Amino acid sequence: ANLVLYTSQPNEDAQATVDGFMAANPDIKVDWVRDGTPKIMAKLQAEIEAGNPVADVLLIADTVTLERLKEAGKLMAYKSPEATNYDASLYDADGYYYSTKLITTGIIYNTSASLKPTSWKDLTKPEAKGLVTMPSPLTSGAALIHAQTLAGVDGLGWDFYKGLAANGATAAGGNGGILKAVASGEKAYGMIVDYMPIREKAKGAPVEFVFPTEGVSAVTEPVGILASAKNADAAKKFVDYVLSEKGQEGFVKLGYIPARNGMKLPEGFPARDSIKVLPINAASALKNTDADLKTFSGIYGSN
Amino acid sequence: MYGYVRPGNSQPAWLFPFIVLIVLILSVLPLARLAMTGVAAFANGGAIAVLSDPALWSATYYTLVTAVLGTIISLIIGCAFAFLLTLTDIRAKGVISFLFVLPMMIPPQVTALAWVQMSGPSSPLLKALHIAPPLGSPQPLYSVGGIALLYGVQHAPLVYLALRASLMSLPRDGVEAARLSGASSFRVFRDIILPLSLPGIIAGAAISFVSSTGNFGIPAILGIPASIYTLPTLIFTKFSAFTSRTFGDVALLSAIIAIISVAGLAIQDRALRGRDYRVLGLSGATATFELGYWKLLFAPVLWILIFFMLAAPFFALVAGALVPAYGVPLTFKTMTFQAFSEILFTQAVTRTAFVNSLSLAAGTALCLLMVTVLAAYALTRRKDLLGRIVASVIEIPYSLPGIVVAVSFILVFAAPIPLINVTIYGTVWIILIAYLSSFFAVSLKPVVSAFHQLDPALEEAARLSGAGFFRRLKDIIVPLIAPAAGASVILVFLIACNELTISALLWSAGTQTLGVAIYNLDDSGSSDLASALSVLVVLMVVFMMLLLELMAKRLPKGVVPWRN
Amino acid sequence: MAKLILNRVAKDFGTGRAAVSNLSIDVREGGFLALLGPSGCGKTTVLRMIAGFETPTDGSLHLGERLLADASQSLPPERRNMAMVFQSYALWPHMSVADNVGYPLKVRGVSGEAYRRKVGEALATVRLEAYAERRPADLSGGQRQRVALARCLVTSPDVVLLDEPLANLDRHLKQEMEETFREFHQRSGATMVYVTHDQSEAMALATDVAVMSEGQLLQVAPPDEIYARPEGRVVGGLIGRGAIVSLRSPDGDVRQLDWAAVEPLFSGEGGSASRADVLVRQEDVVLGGEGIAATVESVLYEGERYAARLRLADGQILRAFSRSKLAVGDDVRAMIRGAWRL
Amino acid sequence: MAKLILNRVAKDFGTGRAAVSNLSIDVREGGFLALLGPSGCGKTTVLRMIAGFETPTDGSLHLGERLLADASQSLPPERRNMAMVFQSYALWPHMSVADNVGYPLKVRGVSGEAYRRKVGEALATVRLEAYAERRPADLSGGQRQRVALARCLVTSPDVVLLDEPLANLDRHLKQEMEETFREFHQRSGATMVYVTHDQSEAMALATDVAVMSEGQLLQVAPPDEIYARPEGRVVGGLIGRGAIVSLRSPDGDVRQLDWAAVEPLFSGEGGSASRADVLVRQEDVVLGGEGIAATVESVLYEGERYAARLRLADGQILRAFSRSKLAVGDDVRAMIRGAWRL
Ligand SMILES: Nc1ncnc2c1ncn2[C@@H]1O[C@H](COP(=O)(O)OP(=O)(O)OP(=O)(O)O)[C@@H](O)[C@H]1O
Ligand SMILES: Nc1ncnc2c1ncn2[C@@H]1O[C@H](COP(=O)(O)OP(=O)(O)OP(=O)(O)O)[C@@H](O)[C@H]1O
Ligand SMILES: [Fe+3]
Ligand SMILES: [Mg+2]
Ligand SMILES: [Mg+2]
Repeated sequence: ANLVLYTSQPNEDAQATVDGFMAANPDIKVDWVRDGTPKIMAKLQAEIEAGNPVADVLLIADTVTLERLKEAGKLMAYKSPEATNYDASLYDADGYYYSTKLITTGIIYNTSASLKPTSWKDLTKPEAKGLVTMPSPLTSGAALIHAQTLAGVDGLGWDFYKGLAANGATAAGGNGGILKAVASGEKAYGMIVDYMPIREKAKGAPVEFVFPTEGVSAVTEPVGILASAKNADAAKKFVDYVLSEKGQEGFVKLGYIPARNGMKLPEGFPARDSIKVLPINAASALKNTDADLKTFSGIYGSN
Repeated sequence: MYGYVRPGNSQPAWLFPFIVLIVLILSVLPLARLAMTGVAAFANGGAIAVLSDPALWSATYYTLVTAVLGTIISLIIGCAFAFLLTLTDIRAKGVISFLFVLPMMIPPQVTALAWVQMSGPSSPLLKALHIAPPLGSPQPLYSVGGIALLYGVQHAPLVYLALRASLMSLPRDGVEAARLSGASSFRVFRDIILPLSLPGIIAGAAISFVSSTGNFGIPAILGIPASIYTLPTLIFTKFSAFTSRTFGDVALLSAIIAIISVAGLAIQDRALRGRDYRVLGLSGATATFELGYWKLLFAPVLWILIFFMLAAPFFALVAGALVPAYGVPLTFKTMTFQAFSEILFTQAVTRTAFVNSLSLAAGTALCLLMVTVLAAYALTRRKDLLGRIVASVIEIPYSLPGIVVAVSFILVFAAPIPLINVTIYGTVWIILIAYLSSFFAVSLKPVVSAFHQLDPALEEAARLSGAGFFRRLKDIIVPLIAPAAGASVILVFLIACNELTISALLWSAGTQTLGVAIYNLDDSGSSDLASALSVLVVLMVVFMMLLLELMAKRLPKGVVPWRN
Repeated sequence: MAKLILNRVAKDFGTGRAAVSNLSIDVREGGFLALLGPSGCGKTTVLRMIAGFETPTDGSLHLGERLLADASQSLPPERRNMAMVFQSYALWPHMSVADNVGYPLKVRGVSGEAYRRKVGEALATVRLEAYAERRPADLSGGQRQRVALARCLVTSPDVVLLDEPLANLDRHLKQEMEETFREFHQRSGATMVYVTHDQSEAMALATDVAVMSEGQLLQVAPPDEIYARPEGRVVGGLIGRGAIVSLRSPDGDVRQLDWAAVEPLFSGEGGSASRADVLVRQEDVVLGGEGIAATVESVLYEGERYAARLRLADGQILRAFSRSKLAVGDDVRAMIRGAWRL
Repeated sequence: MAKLILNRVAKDFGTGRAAVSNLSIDVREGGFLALLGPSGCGKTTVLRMIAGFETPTDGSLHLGERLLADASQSLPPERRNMAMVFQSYALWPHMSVADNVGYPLKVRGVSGEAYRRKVGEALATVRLEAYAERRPADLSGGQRQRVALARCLVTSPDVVLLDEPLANLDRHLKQEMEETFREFHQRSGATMVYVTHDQSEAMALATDVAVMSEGQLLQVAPPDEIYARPEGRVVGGLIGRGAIVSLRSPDGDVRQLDWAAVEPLFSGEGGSASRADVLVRQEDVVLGGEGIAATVESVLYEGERYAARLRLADGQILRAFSRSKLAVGDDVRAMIRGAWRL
């Protein structure tokens, strides 16, 4: 049977990744399904519940989600030889999942906006009153990680979110919506994952992306093999591929920051070491997820 | 003894059991499977915790309020169009009703976004009028009212189609008798036409209400920014967290939606009781009211509504497809057909999606037509409790968000089907079955209300002619309810063509649908491609509707809803 | 073909008043039964039970040996090989006149030349050849009724049910159609049940006349018998024209009374002290120089003759015909050729 | 109230044959016009034009000075203050019987006690008090027709249009209803136009009878006149019962022929060589020992008497009544009391 990949990468990116893998492994055919993380998870959960998970490999969202799967015993441990080229914080010590890239969350602003923000704190300034929007952690995995990350930073914390709320910021939907809101001028500033505004800016959209001085949060789109994988061998080859230099170059071409050490950055990004990635502990983030969601909802009034 | 039937039963003995079987497969099986999983998830407690969560109750409240308001709005718009277009001498009826059916083809998210833009600070329209709110002003559509308004706009065509079918069978002489009694046009309308078309109106209201309780796209875009969660959006968030309780939560939330829609149906049932307004003798020739000077008022109102419901979102789509990037102002210089050429000639998925969606939609519409006519026949002739239960069970899947339906079907079909040992999961068949389940209610409503208006003597005459069940179904009943059947087929086709959430979970390689393709493009930031594809879908539908128009002469009278 | 038997049939719609109760009639094989009765007495309901659209709440219906229906089971209409003209016509609005008429043939698999010929013939009998391609909605009331007739007679049904089939036709067509029925009846030997309000129709066509009232059967008899010897006030009043007067009971068991027998009763001389209802037919009242004194109370012109209502000295009413014009208030003398004690 | 004038009215539905053409009638103020004619001749169409549901394709309609409609404009029905009984009843299925009847009152703003009283009275006249709360669907055909009647008579319309309003009623009710119409007509003074197939109804009620055929008006005259002096074969055949025979033209300009004038014509002796249509009414044929020889061709029992069809030696047909039973094939002799040259 074909190798089945469930991914939340955008369509074209998923296609490119799969094409690259199949070129490197001509004997393996890949069927892939892509959707937003919540839907992929719903599908996967239902399959697991029905006793017949179809997927072999997951390439989705963030380490928190995979950590959850790992704890539920749904993942298979595999020690990839490529792991040596990765920062230890970017993969699971037991080999259950490996980060593949860094998707950071920074600030987007409309080029016609009066204020050019450089730090998170700028968003709480009076000039930005009512003009800030952000994805909701309830919809976007990246947004949840982002909130949990900033909440743990000294000087920001939940107080920062409270300040934003007091300044009229809204929390809405996913990242795509933020891009549209800011690009269309409905809002002036937003929190958003890096690649979207950078790509759109290249196409001419009136937006600018900023890596704030305090640092950015990052999700790492980890790859993992399901414990129930029917094509475990092919799945392992897939993991090796996305971690390999070739696989990582593919991500760079698509405009992502690669997770592997010693890679070039895609165009439009500042140098890798100028990007300060704020740390997050997957295990504790997982433990606190429910509480954090409640806190966030408490601030933004939703459930 | 052979050939005898129980008294009071004009239907073949197998008919009702057959309908029950279909309903078991399409509705009961997946729902029961979900409920089982839910119960298992709650086996070690937890239901209380969920039930005591205030979020649940505020979502229930918002679901109800938005659905009720939305239903009212869709009733107002849909009824206005149906009455004006079927009963009056307003000009350009054909064109208007043709256009009025189209908004259903524009995904709700697109309509919502278009409206947000139209009413927001960057609205070209408001800017031109110099009344655009300043950057950062609160968006008025991010509110209960906004959600309800969009529900209303989105579902008005459903009301229109359901009501039109029932207006087609108004008795002409009854209207004339009222006029001769001295009743003005308005009184005739209020005293005769309105009550006689009530079954159609109620059917439309029920479809609209049930669609609203299950809608995800609109509250997702308009509700979440204002922290207004409805049950479908709440369910959606539950799926993003993978916990052992997910299924329990989802089953519980789904149950609440089901209860709401069944309650809505019970109200409908009550409202319909004693309104078995069989039209006696001949009917069909519809009454025409002369509007006179009122035309000057009504015609512009209809066109303005069409503009906001169809033209504005459609132009937003076109504009979105022609700009090189989001937010770039559209001028002749910036305009590019890049997106269209990419979609048409490069993206392999386009063709697959068109083929899949068209065959799924056509398959669903036709299968449902057959089942629906049988079911409507069986259900209108059966007034007992069992009949009512079956009727409500049919409604439930449509009232649930697509994601729940999809999950239920995955639960049922992910493993090979026992006995025959075939896996349909991952094939188009599972999508087809899920569509059948979900749109059964849509297709049933107009047909049932048509049956309510049928003079029973017409069928009796056919029976006495010796026509057995299928024979009279084909020769007499179906042609007589053709307007409703046509409405039903077209409704289902249009909705299925554009469907997203069900297929989003059920598709796999090679079985993408148009909805999935558009959503995926949009979600990955290629909103230009998504818009281009949406524009193509709308054009395709227009094209098909034109084809239908050409064939209209060969179809039974009244089938094509934009023809009089 | 076989005997049509209604055995203690009842139908209650649950309105508190039974529409039909305890009705037993045998319609002999190939018989032609006319059902007469006031509006709302249950005639249509009886036809609908025979056709199978209503199941009796009690009793049973048989066609020969074959059970048609009882309270617990029922043969569906499409298997009864009957035909019916509905009071509301029940034409199919989506079919042309020709298709309406031809449908029962089509169902029976008749097609091609035979089909066209039969439809053509049926349309010709009702004089609607020219309207074959019209839709029912574009026809006049009488034309619709004729389409319903043609549809009913196009096949060879065992039982033909006619619910006031000629109510909307003019005298000429009515006569022609009566002729058609008679011919059809003779040719096909079908059992016919014919509901009508017009008793001259009933008399002219039927082999038996049944009179109903308030869901009950009052009398069944051949036309001449029921005319000559009606039982009870209702039948007496419904069949033929005349007046019912209350007189002293004639002596003995005679019912058919001649002038000699009647005169003393009117003058209050003969008979016993108890009173009896006596039916005096309109044609049996001869106006002339002698007889009972009466005043003309109202006169209706009928073309052929005048129909007069006469008031007797004791206030009772008689009805009479007159070839010559009468004026209201005229004093006349009436002789009674014959009368019938009810 | 005023004169109702139809002035060269025509209606063409575009079927190739005009439904009504070139029709002019004046119905005098408070008149009662009966419209007679074969099925499909355009009677309903005339009523519908008077009511305003169809606009004439040519000609004009006036009520007194007021233009009702011509080919280019039309007063809407609701402003004509007319009432109509539809051939199809046109009851509103969603209203109870009482609401159906009371609706025209409600529209005119009548309410409270007056409303209830009037509705009650109207229902009482048609004997449907007990059915006030039923739905039309649960009524028998005749009951529906009576509801339509009650609705028509409940207000005080200027013009009342009746389209075969008694077709589905039994003799008794019919008589009562005729009485009701007469009373209503006298009391209200409304102009009434009454379509019927039953000419005895027409004769009994109308002040004028109009006969139509194929969309054309053939004759308008008071009932006795049209009976006595019909113009042309169609009217002669439609009004009254009888036979039209073709005889040698009688000499001179006489039209009313007695036995002395008729006998030579039958024996082929008198008259000129050209031939004329002569109407011989059924009641004017006296069977007895002398007269023209004929054979009985068919006999219909009518209760009151037998109606016989006689064949003359030359093959022509006569119709006659007989109080005694005749057998087919009997040779009889017929004397003709009177005849009318058409
Ligand atoms: N809507 C219509 N379209 C076309 N032809 C029609 C329409 N209505 C009536 N006709 C035709 O016009 C002619 C006159 O019809 P109308 O209903 O006036 O007849 P009528 O005299 O009332 O007959 P009846 O006694 O049978 O009711 C008929 O030949 C009929 O077929
Ligand atoms: N569906 C029904 N529900 C309740 N009552 C009914 C129904 N159909 C008929 N009835 C009642 O049953 C009685 C008999 O009705 P039926 O139609 O048999 O009368 P009918 O003799 O045919 O009268 P008509 O000569 O007026 O047509 C009437 O009083 C009628 O009101
Ligand atoms: Fe994601
Ligand atoms: Mg009846
Ligand atoms: Mg007519």
